[in-house]
Amino acid sequence: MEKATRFTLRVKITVVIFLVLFFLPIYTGLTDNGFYLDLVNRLMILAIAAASLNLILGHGGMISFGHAAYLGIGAYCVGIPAYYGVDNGPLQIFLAVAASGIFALITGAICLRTKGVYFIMITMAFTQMVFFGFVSVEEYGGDDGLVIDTRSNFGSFINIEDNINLYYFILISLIICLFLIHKITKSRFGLVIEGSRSNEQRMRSIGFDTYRYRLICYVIAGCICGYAGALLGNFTNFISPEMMDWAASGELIFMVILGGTGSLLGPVFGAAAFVILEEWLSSLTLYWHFIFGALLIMVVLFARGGISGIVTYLGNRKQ
Amino acid sequence: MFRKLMLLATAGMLAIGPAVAADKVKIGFVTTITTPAGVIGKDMVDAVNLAVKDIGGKMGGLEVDLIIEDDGFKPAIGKQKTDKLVKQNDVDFVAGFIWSHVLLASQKSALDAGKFLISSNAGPSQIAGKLCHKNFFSTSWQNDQTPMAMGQLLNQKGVKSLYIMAPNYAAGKDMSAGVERVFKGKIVGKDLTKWGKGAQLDFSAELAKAKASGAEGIFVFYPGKAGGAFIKQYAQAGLQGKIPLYSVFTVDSIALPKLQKAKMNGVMGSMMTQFWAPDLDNAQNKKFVSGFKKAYGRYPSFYAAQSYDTIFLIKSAVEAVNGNLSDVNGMRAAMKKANFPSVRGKFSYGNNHFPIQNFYSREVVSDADGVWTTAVRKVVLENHQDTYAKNCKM
Amino acid sequence: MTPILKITSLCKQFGGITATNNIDLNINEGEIHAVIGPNGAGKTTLISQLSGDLKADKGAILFQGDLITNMPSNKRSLLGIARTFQITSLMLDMSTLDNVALAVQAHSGHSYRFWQDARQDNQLIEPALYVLKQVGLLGRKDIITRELSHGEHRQLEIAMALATQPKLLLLDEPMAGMGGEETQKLIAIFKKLKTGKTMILIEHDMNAVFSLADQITVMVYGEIIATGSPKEIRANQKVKAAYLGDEELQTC
Amino acid sequence: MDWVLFVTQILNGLQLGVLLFLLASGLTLIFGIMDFVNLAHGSLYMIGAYFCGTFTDITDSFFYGIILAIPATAVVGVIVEIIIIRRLYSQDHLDHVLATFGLILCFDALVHFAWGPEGMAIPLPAILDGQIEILPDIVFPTFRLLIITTGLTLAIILYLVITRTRSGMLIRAGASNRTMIGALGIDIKTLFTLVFGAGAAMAGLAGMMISPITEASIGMGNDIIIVAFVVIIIGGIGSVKGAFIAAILVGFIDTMGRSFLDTFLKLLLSAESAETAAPALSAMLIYILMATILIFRPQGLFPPRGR
Repeated sequence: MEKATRFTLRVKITVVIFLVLFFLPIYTGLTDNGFYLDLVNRLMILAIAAASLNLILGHGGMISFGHAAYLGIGAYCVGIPAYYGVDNGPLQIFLAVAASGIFALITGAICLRTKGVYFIMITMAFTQMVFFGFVSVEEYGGDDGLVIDTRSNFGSFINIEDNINLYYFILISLIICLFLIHKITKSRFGLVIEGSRSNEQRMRSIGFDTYRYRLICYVIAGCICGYAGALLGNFTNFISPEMMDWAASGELIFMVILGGTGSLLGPVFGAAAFVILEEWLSSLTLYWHFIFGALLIMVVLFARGGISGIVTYLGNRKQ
Repeated sequence: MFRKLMLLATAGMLAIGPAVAADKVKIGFVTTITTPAGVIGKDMVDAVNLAVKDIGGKMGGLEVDLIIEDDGFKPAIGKQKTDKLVKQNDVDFVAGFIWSHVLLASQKSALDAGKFLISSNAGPSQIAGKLCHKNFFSTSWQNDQTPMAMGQLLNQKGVKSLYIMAPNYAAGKDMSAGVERVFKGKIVGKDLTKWGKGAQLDFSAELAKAKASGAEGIFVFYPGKAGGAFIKQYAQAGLQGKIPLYSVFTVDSIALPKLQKAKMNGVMGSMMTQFWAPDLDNAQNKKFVSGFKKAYGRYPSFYAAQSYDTIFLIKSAVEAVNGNLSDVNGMRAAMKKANFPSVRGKFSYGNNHFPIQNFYSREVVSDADGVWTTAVRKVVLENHQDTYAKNCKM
Repeated sequence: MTPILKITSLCKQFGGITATNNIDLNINEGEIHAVIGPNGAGKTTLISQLSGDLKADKGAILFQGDLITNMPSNKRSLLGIARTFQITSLMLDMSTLDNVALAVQAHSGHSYRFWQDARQDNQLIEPALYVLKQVGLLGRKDIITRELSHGEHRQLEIAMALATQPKLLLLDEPMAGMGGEETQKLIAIFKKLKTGKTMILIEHDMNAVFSLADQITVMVYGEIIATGSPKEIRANQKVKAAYLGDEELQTC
Repeated sequence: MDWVLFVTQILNGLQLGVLLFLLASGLTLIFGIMDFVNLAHGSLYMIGAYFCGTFTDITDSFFYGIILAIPATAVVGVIVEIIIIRRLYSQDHLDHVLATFGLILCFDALVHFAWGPEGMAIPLPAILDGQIEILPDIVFPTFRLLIITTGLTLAIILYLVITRTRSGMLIRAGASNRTMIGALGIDIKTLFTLVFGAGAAMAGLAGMMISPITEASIGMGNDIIIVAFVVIIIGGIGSVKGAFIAAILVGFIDTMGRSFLDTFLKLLLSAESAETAAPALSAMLIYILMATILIFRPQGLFPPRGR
């Protein structure tokens, strides 16, 4: 019974969220407030990135402190071809996903040999390397970043130069990514990942080569985040190494925790809370970082399940 | 599906009709308020507020609505804030911008939306050249100009060899390119140091190299707080008196009070070049400097001077069209004339909307009250136009 | 008969301490081979070396004629060696059924299957339920493992080992901390399993050892001091001196 | 190669190294004993610098400034430990990372509120403000020399405390085996608080030593803390000896990269690309070093025994 009520509350919330997201452009169109559309665009892209991080962090227990690298790699895979006048959308997306996957494969193969804090720090180290790597390539703007003049071109399929089209493109991407992640976590593969988080030694002793499964999971997460990066590049029309700063990776972790680890919609809640808080608090006071930081500590101390946990709690209480 | 939704949305917008007639001039001002670089932003915001006060809060009969946004020293945030100003606040002018990379990231958002973009400091070569735009104006300079003046000054002084240090970002590279273009002697060494978030502030290794190079002069560009840090280490390393310091945008009224407090006498008499100085002799500048000192109890920096000019430039545009803000062409034409009292005196705009102006040599001196400031020495470049203007198809 | 497991001069040192020293042992197919000895004799180290959780410093392990000395534990599991842990080692935040189903899954081909819902997969669920029934945990299948009792944890340990359909079962004190009734239940289970499986059993409960074991090996300070049938071991003077004089045996 | 330059750069590397050691030693102990990831350690470095600046202003003496600022920073450390950190020990690393990330934001905002955004210059007394000719032709800033001697002295004191005293023994025991100190019947809570306070004081001292050179500023700790983490990871978590060796190593590599990498790269690349690639590559060097070391030694150079 308990499970059923929780399920319906969750489904209700999910349906409401996506209905709102679906009709938002009409509202912003009517009120002539394109800024909110931008805000939600950013939110949805970050939600995809956070969801991919949740796959390894929440489900797999791999605390990557360098996930922002894939956002950057994905974005540069849009920016660099665009710089040479290549705006072929499918090609750019393919590049973004492939480059992220290869990067994840190489670094993951090394990182996953370490455990605990060593893992946290080595993932961070690799991202710092990419960060400084892009800083040093002056051709693509170095520290200053690169302006993307033209967004990805998907031919007659959809023209994302238009902000509303871009919005729906991102929304559908979000839905597809969440669905994919949902499927993966429920599959045999997903169970192996979950089991490896819970007790890796036992998983090996019953016959799983956990290292390889975790590595593949790490690569999948990287690919999805690389895709989010490609969207981000298109959305901001601008990329800079700053996107891969260690604080950016920290923010992604924050979104996952704030939303609630290991739950499907958690990262969406987390990204939404993050973007909205940032926007709202910074308009409130110059010292908004203080409130933000205090909130972060509160979440860790008092709300371990994150927003998703609160929803579950409410669902249970109602019954 | 999307098309339909879009149509719906546009229909909605049309139903409401064109935006209600403006009774305010909305000016968005993007600068850095948080992070250590916030000290520059503070100077700019103070100057803009002073300017708005000095014009009685009105231009062309319209009230001035000033919206300040913090870019957090990050290009991405700067762009986001520009988007917000354009889309949410629907400003008429987007101004400010300390940093070249923030301006580069943000310019498309403002210009594509048909807004005027006025840089109160940053002058990256791209925007002076191939990215120039009819709705972009600068109240400062193109990055290369000031160091070019410095190159000229070095030639005049007969300096034979030079060591260059600058941060590794757009403006830093422009600055070093500028001085290299004009300087006739030998560049014996050059260091571009880490900038942005986590900028390098300890220059021990670089200063040791400069010392070992045996250069006759050291040229630096370290804006904001890095400037103070550099000068201190320059003195601590014992270079003062051995390798004279030539700087641009480094020793300013933000760094000087701190240097004075730290008793860094070595900076006295060091040379720099600039388009403006607090003691520049014209009515508008006297009014500005004395007003600023009265209101805030300190000398204004050049950042402040440019920001002050920004408001007067906008005022000249709004007044030319009698407050009819929909007359974009009229306002543009008015701004092109540079017909406003500038703290730098009379100047004109080039085809790329960067000022064609004089550059002076300046020296660090102590004023009548014993406060350290800078004084104009002589004109180094007269009515100088930047070299990128020819790349601008406008 | 060729032994299913052949151990020759196996050694393991931790720092200066010798945990296993030149172990030579043959285990025949279908037998229950008990390893007894006082605490710290190196029994768990021996099991861990056999399962691959610890690397041997020296020596060789042959399983069904294959050299497995340097094989990682997951590969040994696929060959048919399963172990239980003395200190319960389970996926504590997953359900009982998930734990067993994972063990089944590990031995039904690769797991690079990303689409089908594994919890609805009868190829995994049915064998898992069968094993749970065998050890008597069927009624607790949906409980999160963390919330099971200690005895149930022990049962689940065995269920997971069984679910991998092992040829050789390494049991590290499976009865530790269990009540008399539960112990009897387990003894019954092992007796039933005896057909077709070889087992190495570490156990302090001497009643269980002597009622189950076909062969007994006694270890003291990392070395084997005697191997033989229960009868021989009872009669062995060395064992008596070193171990059976111990009060532990008399009280149990 | 110009040997005067080379020796000077070695000294510069040493100076950066001991500074990193002051930060890293506290970090590695907190990490080793309490298993606590403290990203906010850099904030104490910043607080130390600001306290020192303020006290120097009040007393008009840099020495008094330091003497007052060290205990003040330790007190801030202890208060933070008691109010927040203590509740986090039982939680996992992820929570530590997040909560201390939050602490960083709080500290930065508080400093912004209390001291304004412009940073703080700390004047040095005249005797420290000059240069000393250490060897013929090698002239080195006096104050940087003071940093080196202070750092090395502290390293020796720390070594003696850890190897020769009872509390040092407890710290060592704790770093290699956490459950053991509990078994010894020591009041763990107090020990943790004291170690945290001592770590804070050392981080604060590092901030005080650097700020007369670079000025105290908001966020000054946020980038050096990442480098300090690299140091303790390279050295092996919990090992003070490892932290020392790694700090000096990182100091040297960073300084040498900044000094000679562009010359070296010019042999391979065009002058222009060497100029822009060198600063980024030298910034990357320490991360490359860390990754390489972790590939071969996943627990760092000197993992404390028994973990």
